[in-house]
Amino acid sequence: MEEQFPAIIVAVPLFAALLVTLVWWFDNRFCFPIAILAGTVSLAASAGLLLRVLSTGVVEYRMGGWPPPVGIVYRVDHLNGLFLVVISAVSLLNLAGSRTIAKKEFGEKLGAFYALYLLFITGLLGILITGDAFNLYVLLEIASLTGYALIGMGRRRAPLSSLNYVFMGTIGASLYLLGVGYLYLITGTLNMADIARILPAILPSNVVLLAFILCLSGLFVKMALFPLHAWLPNAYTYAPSTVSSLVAPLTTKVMIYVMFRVTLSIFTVDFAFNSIAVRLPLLWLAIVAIVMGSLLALAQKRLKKMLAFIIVAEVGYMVGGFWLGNRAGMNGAVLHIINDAAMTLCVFMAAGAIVYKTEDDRLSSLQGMFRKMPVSMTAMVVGGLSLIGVPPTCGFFSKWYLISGGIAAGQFAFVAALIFSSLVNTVLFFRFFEIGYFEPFPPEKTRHHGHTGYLAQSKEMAEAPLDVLVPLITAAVLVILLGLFSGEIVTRVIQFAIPAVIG
Amino acid sequence: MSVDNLSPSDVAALRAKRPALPSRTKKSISFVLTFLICFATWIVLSGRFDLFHIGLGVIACSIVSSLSGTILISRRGFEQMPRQWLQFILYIPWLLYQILLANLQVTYLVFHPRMLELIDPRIIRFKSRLKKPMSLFIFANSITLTPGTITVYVSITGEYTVHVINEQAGNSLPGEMQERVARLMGE
Amino acid sequence: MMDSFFLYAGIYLCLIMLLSLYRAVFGPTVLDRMIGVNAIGSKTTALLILIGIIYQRVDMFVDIALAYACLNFIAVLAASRYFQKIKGLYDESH
Amino acid sequence: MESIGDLIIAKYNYWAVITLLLIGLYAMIAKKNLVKKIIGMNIFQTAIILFYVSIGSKKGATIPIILHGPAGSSHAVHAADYINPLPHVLMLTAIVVSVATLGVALALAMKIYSQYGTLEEDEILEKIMESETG
Amino acid sequence: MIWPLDIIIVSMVIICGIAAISIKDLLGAAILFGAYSFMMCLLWSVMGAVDVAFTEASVGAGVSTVFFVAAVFRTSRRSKD
Amino acid sequence: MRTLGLIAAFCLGGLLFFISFDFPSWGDALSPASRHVSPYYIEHSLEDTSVPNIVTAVLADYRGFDTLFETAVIFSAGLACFFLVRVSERQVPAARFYRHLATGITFRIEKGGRLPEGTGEFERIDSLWVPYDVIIGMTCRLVVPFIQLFALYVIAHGHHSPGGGFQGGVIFGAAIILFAISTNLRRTLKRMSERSSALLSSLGVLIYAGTGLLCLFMGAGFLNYRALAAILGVDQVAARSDGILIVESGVGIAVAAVMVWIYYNLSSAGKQDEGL
Amino acid sequence: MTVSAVIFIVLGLFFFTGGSIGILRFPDFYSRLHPAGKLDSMGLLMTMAGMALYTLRDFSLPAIITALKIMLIVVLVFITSPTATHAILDAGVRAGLGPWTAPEKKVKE
Repeated sequence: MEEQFPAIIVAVPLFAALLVTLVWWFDNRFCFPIAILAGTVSLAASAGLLLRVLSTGVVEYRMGGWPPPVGIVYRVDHLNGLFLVVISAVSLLNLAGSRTIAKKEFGEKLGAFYALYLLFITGLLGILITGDAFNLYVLLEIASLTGYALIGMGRRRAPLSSLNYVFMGTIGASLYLLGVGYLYLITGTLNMADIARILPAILPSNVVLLAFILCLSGLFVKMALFPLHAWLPNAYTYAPSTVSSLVAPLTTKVMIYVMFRVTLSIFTVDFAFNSIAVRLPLLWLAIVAIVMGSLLALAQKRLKKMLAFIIVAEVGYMVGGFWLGNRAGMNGAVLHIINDAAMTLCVFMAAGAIVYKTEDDRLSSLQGMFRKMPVSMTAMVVGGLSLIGVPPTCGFFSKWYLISGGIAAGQFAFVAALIFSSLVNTVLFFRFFEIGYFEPFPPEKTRHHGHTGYLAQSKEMAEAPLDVLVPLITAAVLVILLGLFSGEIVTRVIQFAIPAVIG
Repeated sequence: MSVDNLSPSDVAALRAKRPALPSRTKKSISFVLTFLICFATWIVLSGRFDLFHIGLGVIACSIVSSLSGTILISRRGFEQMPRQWLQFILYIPWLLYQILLANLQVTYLVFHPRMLELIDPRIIRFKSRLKKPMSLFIFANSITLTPGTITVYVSITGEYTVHVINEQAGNSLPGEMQERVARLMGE
Repeated sequence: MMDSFFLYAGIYLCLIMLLSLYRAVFGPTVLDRMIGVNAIGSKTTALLILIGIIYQRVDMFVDIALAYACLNFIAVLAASRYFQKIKGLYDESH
Repeated sequence: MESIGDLIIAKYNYWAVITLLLIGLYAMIAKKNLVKKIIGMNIFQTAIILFYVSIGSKKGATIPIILHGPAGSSHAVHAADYINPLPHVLMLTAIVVSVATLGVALALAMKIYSQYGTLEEDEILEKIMESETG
Repeated sequence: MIWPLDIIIVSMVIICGIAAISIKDLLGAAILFGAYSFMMCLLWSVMGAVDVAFTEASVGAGVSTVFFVAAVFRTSRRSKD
Repeated sequence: MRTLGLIAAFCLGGLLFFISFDFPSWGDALSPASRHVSPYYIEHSLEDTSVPNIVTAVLADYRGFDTLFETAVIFSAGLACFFLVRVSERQVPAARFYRHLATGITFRIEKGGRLPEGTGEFERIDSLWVPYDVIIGMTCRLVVPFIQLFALYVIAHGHHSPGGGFQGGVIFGAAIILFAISTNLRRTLKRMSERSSALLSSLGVLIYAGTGLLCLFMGAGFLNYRALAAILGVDQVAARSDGILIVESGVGIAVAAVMVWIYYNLSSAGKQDEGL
Repeated sequence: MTVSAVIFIVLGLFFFTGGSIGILRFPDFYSRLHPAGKLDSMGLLMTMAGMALYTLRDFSLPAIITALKIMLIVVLVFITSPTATHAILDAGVRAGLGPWTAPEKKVKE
């Protein structure tokens, strides 16, 4: 059975999604257990796969039994083995916490929600695991399509933002597809390893350069790097809370992984870092993204929108760390993907819990929130500290790697941008903590524009239900644990994930 | 338009024409007939006569007949069918001849340099004596295919609204064609 | 010889399609566009078979043409249904 | 020495791809109506499909369906006789994806219409501004 | 591939595409988009991609135009550009 | 912003244009694309799978995994449309129109009034009612079964001629949509309810994924149809051919059901009582 | 047989030409439907018959089946084309488009 793990990781959530759709028309109650079961199986299979990769090296799985250039092949190495575990764990955690909130948000369409959720996970896990450039596109589309639907169910501006996301997402995916087409034109194959084998022989070639540009710009649209980020903030802000805590930690991270994969495994390190002069421009793009993301986050008045702009800045961290082109920077980028997934999950889940109770996410309406929802706010504090980069949390360690990488590469602008962004995050979160902890309760009836829910007026403790809180606490603990064990992760796994060429 | 609404007596007449056969028999007869028609079509489409493909054909035809057997054949009077089909085959050559005439006339109009003087489009209305929906349908489509006339609307009671390209094209309606259609459908 | 005949027939058919396309693109009302597109559809059916003959694989192309003949009028029916439900033409002049 | 005519014949398909790409992008960026944007998105996707199919075409080859049935498989099949089937397969998938995206985009447009009563982007933004300030 | 046919059809595809996005009536745009996919179908059969042509024929003629018309029916026909 | 986007788009176009001179020319039989992998498909598909249509062989077998997700994409589109636009039935309907069958009198029943459903004397009519059109109705009655048969033919003969599950499924769906256009949505819903279209769409993908999982449990890899030989009692090449047929029929079912489902939701704006 | 095929196809192309020019020349959309509805289906019949004959030049079972399929297309078109014509015309009437009438005085002026 162990040989079949790569197939099981993807096939089980897909199968469960179909099963949920079948069962849901007869009974609503089975959806959640099936989804949890599928998530658990998939997590277990990814963990097993990672262990296997750690002991034996790269695992290859042939779909339909056809050898690589002819058929589709799944290829798991240290990089995506690690990400598989992280992504499936994050999605499972969020799934576990979604039960009550989803029931409130989707009501009768609960089954459809879980089916779309599982399909989304299927798509992301497939993107991580596949070794075929076109298969990646199909899986990308399945993840995006379900993402559009999930985001579009939110309130107010959600449909419009989702439609904008559809347009931008389609442009991004199509540009990626066009890039793959250029590669196919020049090499005649779609298998990533095969392309990487053929490419050095035909370099230098304008077609390859253009393919590189197209693929990367498509992925930049998808990952919302700064000038192309327009779709992200609104989409994440207005999405339902269970959805934003699913989409926000995962989509951009997976896209950054795809950038890693495309650059390292298709275009080869030598081409991307040495032959063409894209390293520095992309680094500067990342720096601009960090600065602008932070500045824009500063201007926001809503909690979720602020978090969304922080994500825009974080994308800059990872892209910049990658294009530093040295080992420390790349370590930091990979580690930051994992850490960022964990801490964005933490803050968005906490925000979801808060919004679930107060139905308002204006920063100004969070007065006295620490006394009303102590657990959620504590989790929020942990996540916030991690986003700032305070030592025991995981955010500190990846930032440390990134900064040391920046210093080693002599890119002090990048270092400065990182520090600036950390400062801005400090300001943001301490403003938030101040509102939540120190500001007195609003006197009744004087809050302007305020939502007059029953909770807003009472001073009682009103925490979110237990099945929301337990995953939330787990996520917060995970943020700290990842920080404590980050050295382990780097030396055991990430070291091997980065090609030896990079010094 | 006035033809939109049916008068009560028309509806009563329509209701009186409910099928005489019990519905189950009707269903099975239409299943079998649809199956036969479908299977003949399948053989033309498929062009493969090994057992596997014939088997597939049987499955496909059963699916189609069970899904939409009642769509294709839902009128009463199965016993008239063979005669009608024979009549229909006899009707086709005449129709083709009319179509050819129509085309020559329209082509003449199209290429005529002073075409605008020759045409005088107008909409005419008349009531036909045909009753069955099938004969109404055949008559309407025949009108469309024959010289200078296009059916605009047919009400279920047999009132035709026809667009004619010039006056003499409208003069021939309902005329011979209606008789032929009536003979064809046994009315 | 026959090949070039069919090729020229195909080109001629394409040119005729261009005429219908004029009506489809510049037709003053939507209905004129529908006429144009409908006419293009029937020519497409013929052209598909012609291409099949040029490739000398008619048996493969005939299925596409058949699908075309079946489905060509669905769009027209849907559009006319639109007019039956919502009466009135939209004035395109502004 | 290639003449310009030969060059055009050899490359015009790729130029058509570029034209269609630009038409699609133009519609998606410059048009304000959401349905127009959706049409532009579809044109954009078809342009890429056209690109792939152009890669696959081969001079003097026939369509990728082997001429003789399974019984006559004794005679060898030459790769040069048949058009490259792989881009066709990929593009079938891409067409399916574009239909799926079309469906979802239209559903979203419909939801937006029921919310704001218009499909023009600037009018929608105006309404949003009104509702947020007032 | 038959390039003389191909070049005419390609130009018609481009004409259809431009027309489909520049018509002010959304129903007309939907119908012209149908014509656009007719042309695409032809183009693909000219290039020998029969399966793609078949798919485009069934999708373009059968389904996507109907979806457009249905969506326009449920929303509005008005378009400012 | 808009002009900036346009400038970027045209820069992209120019770049693409200039790079196109480096391409191998159109239809070149010696371009890399047609020399590396594709000859394998052309030369071996017949002996590997006994399917003459190479596209079908590659689609459903060599790259069957892509096709599984293509079907999943379609399925999720159907689900997404449902998720986005479907309005709950429990909402009290606005004014409805009924016609008394015997007299032809049309009633308008206001919101909250008692609805004469189930008496058999009344027929619900659309608020934008159009009279029964004999010509369109008869044509559709004649043509719909034929189109359905043709769709099944396309699915079944995907091995030998162009076509296959997706095309056949779309045509089948179009036939049902045609029926809905020619009559009305409620009559179509009686023949194929929303629930059955949802169930069928997920069942179709389930057939595909289930075949894959069956192969996995039989000991071969995911979607390796060779494992089906033991179940079907045929040799391995024929098992691949049969596996392709099974998978294609799954795709056909899924696609047809999803197309109908999307049409239901789009044409009725999610209310599923009055359509186009 | 080839000669008759060629004659049929040429005739069909002639009708198609007539249809297209008619669509361009006629004054209003009601009268445009006359060439569109009739000449196109006739042109299709002719070309299809020609091509079916051409397919039949090597007389074998697959060729007969193919020719039958081609004629099946014609049958389908002869059912659906008048319906489509009628549907468009009906749409026009419901949309309230007035039919064009001959402006006899204007022509004389």
